Amino acid sequence: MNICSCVVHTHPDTGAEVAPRLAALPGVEVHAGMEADKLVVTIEDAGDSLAADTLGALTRVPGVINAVLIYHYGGDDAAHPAA
Amino acid sequence: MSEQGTKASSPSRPWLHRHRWLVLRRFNQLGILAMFMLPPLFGGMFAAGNLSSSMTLDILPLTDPLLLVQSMLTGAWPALTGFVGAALVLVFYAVLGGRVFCSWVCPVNLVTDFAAWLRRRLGIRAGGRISRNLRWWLLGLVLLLPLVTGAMVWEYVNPVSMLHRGLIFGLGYAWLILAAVFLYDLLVVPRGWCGHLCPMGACYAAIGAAAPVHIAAPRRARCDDCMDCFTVCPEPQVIKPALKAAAGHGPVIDSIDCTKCGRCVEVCDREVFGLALGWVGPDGHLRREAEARQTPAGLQEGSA
Amino acid sequence: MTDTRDISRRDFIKSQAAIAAASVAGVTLPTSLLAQAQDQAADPNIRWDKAPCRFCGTGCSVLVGSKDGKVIASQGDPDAPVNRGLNCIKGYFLPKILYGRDRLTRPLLRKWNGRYDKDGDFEAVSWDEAFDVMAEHWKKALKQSMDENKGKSVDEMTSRVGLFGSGQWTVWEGYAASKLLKAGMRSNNLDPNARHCMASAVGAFIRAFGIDEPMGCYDDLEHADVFVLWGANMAEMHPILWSRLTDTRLSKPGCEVHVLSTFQHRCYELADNPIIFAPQTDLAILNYIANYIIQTEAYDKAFIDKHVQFETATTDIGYGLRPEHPLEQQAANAGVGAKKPSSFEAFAKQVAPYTLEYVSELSGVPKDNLLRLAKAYADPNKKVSSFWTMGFNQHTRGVWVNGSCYNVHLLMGKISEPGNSPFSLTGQPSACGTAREVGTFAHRLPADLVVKKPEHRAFSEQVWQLPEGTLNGKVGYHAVLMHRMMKDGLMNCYWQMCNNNMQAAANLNEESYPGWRNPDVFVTVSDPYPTVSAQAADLVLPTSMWVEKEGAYGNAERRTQFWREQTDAPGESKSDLWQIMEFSKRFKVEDVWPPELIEKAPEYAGKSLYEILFTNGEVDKYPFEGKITDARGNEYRNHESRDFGYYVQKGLFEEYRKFNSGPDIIKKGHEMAEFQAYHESRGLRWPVIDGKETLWRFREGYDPHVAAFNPDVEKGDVYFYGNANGRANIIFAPYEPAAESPDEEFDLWLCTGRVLEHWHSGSMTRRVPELYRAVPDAVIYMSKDDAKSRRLRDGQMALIKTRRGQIKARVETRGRNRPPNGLVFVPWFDANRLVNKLTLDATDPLSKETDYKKCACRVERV
Amino acid sequence: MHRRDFLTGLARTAAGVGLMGLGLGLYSRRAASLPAWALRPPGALPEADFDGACIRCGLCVRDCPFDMLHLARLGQDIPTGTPYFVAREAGCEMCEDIPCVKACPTQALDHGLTDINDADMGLAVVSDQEACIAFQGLRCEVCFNICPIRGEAITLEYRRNTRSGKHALFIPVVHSDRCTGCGKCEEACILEEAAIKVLPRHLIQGKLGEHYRLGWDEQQRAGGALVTPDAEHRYNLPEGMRYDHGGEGLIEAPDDAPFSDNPLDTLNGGGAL
Repeated sequence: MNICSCVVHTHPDTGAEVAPRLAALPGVEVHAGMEADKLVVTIEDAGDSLAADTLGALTRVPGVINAVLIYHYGGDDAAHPAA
Repeated sequence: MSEQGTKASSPSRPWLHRHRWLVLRRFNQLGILAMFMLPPLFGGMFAAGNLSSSMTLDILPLTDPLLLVQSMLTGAWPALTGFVGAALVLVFYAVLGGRVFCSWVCPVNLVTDFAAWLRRRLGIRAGGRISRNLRWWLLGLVLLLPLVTGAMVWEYVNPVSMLHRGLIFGLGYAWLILAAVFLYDLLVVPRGWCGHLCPMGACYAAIGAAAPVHIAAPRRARCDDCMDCFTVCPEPQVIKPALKAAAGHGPVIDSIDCTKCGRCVEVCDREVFGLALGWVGPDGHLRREAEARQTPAGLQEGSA
Repeated sequence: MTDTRDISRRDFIKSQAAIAAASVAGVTLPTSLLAQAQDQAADPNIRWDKAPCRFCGTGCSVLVGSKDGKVIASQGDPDAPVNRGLNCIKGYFLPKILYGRDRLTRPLLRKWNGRYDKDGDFEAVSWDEAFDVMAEHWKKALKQSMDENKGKSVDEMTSRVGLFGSGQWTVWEGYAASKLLKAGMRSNNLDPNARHCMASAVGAFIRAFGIDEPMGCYDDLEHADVFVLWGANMAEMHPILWSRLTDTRLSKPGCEVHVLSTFQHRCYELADNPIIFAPQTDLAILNYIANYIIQTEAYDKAFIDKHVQFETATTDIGYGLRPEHPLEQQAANAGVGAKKPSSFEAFAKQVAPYTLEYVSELSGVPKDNLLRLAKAYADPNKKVSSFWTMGFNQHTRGVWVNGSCYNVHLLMGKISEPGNSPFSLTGQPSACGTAREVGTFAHRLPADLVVKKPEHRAFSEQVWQLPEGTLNGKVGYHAVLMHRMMKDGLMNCYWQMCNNNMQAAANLNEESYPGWRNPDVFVTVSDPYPTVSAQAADLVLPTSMWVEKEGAYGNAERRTQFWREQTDAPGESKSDLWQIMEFSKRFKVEDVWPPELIEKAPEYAGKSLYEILFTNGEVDKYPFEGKITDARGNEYRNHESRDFGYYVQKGLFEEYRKFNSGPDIIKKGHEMAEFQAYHESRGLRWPVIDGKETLWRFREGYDPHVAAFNPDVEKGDVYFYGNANGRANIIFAPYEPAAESPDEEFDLWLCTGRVLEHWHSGSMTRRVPELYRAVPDAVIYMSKDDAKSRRLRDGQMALIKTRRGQIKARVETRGRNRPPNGLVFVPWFDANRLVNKLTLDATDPLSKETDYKKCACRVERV
Repeated sequence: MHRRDFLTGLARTAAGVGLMGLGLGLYSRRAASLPAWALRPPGALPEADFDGACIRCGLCVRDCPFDMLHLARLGQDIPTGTPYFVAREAGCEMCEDIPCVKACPTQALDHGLTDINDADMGLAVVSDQEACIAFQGLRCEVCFNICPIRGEAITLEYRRNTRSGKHALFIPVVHSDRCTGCGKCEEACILEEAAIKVLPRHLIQGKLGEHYRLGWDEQQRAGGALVTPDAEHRYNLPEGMRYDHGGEGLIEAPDDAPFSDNPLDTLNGGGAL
């Protein structure tokens, strides 16, 4: 199970437009930052598209300037860490 | 008086006889405290409040006049019960002698008397000397501060009201102030608080300035200079004129500083002292006696 | 292996990831996401599970969080349809009711010199000793009963043992108790405290519809245009339902709220038509509305012709007091419930005297208010929902007044559809689920069957595998009668479970206390806390409560909700279910059945009641694996199943389903889903047919039974299948005065009831410090004028007296309840001020429910 | 020499006493400050005046039938010997006969206060909407229920619970013109930390700008418009429409259709059948 989060910078005033485009990608959720043009995005493995691949795809979405990886979790699913 | 005409009693007078006034005073002081601390009886407190102002049996209001004046100097106007209470207190002490409060009512007296007793027992020779007039300065200050600040400043530190209130409602850190008074009396200035500083005492002294109740030394001729009375007296300077007849002074202790504690009366083995009732003239004689002396049939001294 | 735990773990990591990114980007995240992250981060080891709230009949669901075997957290269940995550102030504090400092942990028996003594002091004893002493008394009483019943038919049998149960019992506790008393001990002296609560509602349901419980559901709260509250302070007693009603009132154009009570309470804040009526005149007001509907010809003639039949009640029926009481002597037909056939015309004539003028005069309600109320009912375009609770039910004419409300709805055809609903609310979490559906009343058997009918007994005997003629056919002692019988020494063993009847029953001084302390009576009280009842008992048994056991409750809208055991009870506490089953082991069938009955079932000879009733191949059918596991893999204990060795709750529930869902059942309409379905849902509203819930009963489309009973039914039409002819009964009942009214000596009405912060006798809520601080003591709510004329002022201690007793409480003239002149209201939660020392034990002669709302009192300065 | 000694002594004493006075005065400034959590009994003068008027006798404390008043002890942050109460511990029960005021031998508790509802001990404020469970839709309202000035000092404002979609919110709202600051609400608040707090009024009460008046209040007070009343308005409107100038605005004339919008009404109503 891979889960990562990143900050996606968009062209000025297009944050709200770009967000749904990102969300359309598999395993991607946009949490906040539409008004600041800095989108807080989480990506997780979805089916056979791995989070790392999706991360690369982010930058190719129209309106995106760049995407910075902030946090990555790669854990063993079966382990159920008690946290 | 009952002791009139008795010969000098033996040195081995019973303890109670040597302390009869003291016991009465302690009884009075503690009794007053007890009245405030008794649990509510018959639906109400026996005496509610404290020495600052109180209500006894839901009918008798008593208010400390000095406090009331301070309060008025801040610009406040008391309620009627406050006035009535202060008037009753004024009349009472004006008649009985103001500093009767100090020796018969005030709870701090317990502390300072204890300090004095301990000092005598331990033979502590405290060297501090300050003017006994300082209390008048302080009284002035106590009255001035409310006028200037609009607050009853003295009440933030006044050991007298603080102790009485503290015993009834809870002391908090007030015991620190009391401890300070005790140590000051014990180690720094003998009778330092009540005899030198306390502005309340000064105020009561002024209130009772013309009171017709006095301690006197009618049999001062018997005095053998044992100095017992000077030792126990909280205001020893008041005895000398009456006892030693300095400058033709009569036998009446006419200083307003006398607290009428009666210690001199009871400690004196020669029964020199007694009570004297009546207005006193500037020469230390009771007026009626002074007048009587001018008449042929003069009365003997000590017939008070 | 992706289970739900995995998903929540993933959500947690995701929220952590988002927070990290957000802090870098400097943007704020939605609070929901943050909260999720914080909660999870705070303590991921909390095990959450659902449970219905322990208190009122609303049936809110909560999530219970446990850690290390202790309940440490709770939250409203956001997925529950009733409350959507909300709670009232009592629900907010649910976990704390488990942890009062004075929980009972060991059985306590009154002893003197090492032996049981009625006048001794309580001493801790073992369960064995407790049950030994108790069984000794019960066996003696049962033996005496058997001797007395020799040669009598089953319709004449009496018993000297009784059990007083509860609408707070779980479904299986009620069911097991019913089995033990009725099947095992052949005693019908089993009654729940629901007798004090909604027996009148039950009586009226059966008389009008032939089947118990409301036809509507809480969704009526969103669909009605007009709400009428009859003696229901929903704002305080059903807080979450009130917030739903309020929301509809605020959001729906034209929605109006009519509030009727004998004093002003919290609901009047929202009232468009506030009505304060003189006590007991609700009977007259309802007849006036019926009269108005007929006079203005607003009634739904087609509906009446097709679905209604008219009857008239026997009148002058007394007040359910002791037979020698003058009021009973004077009554022409004391206790007679018979109905006579009638007609629309006759009914119209009967209600005709209830004119606007007469009723306004009688009730003290201004004509305009009455007219507005009548018009709301009579308007064919307005959907009307009537809600009522104790104002109607605790009434010496409770069955009548319930019925008169149905009359109005039936005249207009405003029934059994969204928004048109006469709705009786319940005060207890399982008054419906346990007391009514299981039938723990003195006259009932499970699923609306009654002891009086031989065919019902026969069916029950068949389900319970009992020889024919086992079940007692004579109605047992109801709640009030039990106390009278104890005082008279005719009932000698009394077991109170899951309630606090010494505080709750009326006329404590003259009936309850003398009854309990009668030297010929042995009283057992099972309770988690030392209640007033426990103080008056001879044996006190420490009891597991709420989520300390697996349970099921049925709320006022027919919703059955289950929960699992979340935590251990303190000390040696055991659930009521465990106690009932364990106690049954003490009796051999020879102790309770006469030889001629045992002869009919020789295989039972020498067996214990436990074996006959519980290890009968049905109850012990489901094995217990040592733990209960939910869908997410969480594990739970189950102390009864552990001790008895099989899944007790499931066995009992599945056997109980033979009464309501079996193929050959006598009374259809109470069908329930299988055991496991309830553990997986936020409750289901019965009848559950093919897994589908029923929202509105008796209407085609909503209720599959309609078409089954009446294949010719038109689409969307109704059919009241509870009655054989498919019609509901409009039963005329007149106004008759209250049992006791103010006079010169006792010049005020006394009304008792509850407050929002405390539930019932306060044995749980008063142990929550915050709730205790919010409302520490019961007060006398009275009008300023009444206080003034008695030289009383607010906050002053006053003496309140009736012919039966007196208590002291402070006067409150500024509080939430504002009685009119002439009436005072005193809540009954306060164990220090037992208001039931004052109340009169007059009951509705039909439902046997006490009228706690009306007696005469006097208030004076102390 | 004697005279000089005397004068020096006098000056010394005067300076000493003066210094002491200064010290006392300064100390009193600190000692006189009242913390926000301590409230004065009903009728108490404004704090600055109260400090001068109160002679610390404790009669108000003794005459309180509910034992909720205390006298400050030395070392507490409250002027020593003066009466106070802490709302969270026990609020004022608001006795109708105000025994504490009657007992006061000075006017520190103003004897002019004869109606307890006019008392001003402080002002309640709902201080934390996130913690207050009423704002979350839970049915609590303990503060509203316990308020002695019922329905006036605290009212409930109904709002819709958009989250649940079918419940209402019962939001407590404090009205500064009726709240006496008795503190019962804070005492009763069932949260671990009260979300409604009673504080001295000067700390929280707002004030409208001197220049601004509320138009509707002024109009009501004056009994009519303060300027020439508005002329009558007329409008171009399509048929079937009205316009209510003072109130609703555009109004659709009542629908005269003989059928209900809901066919079920027609079907179930029966009508002339």
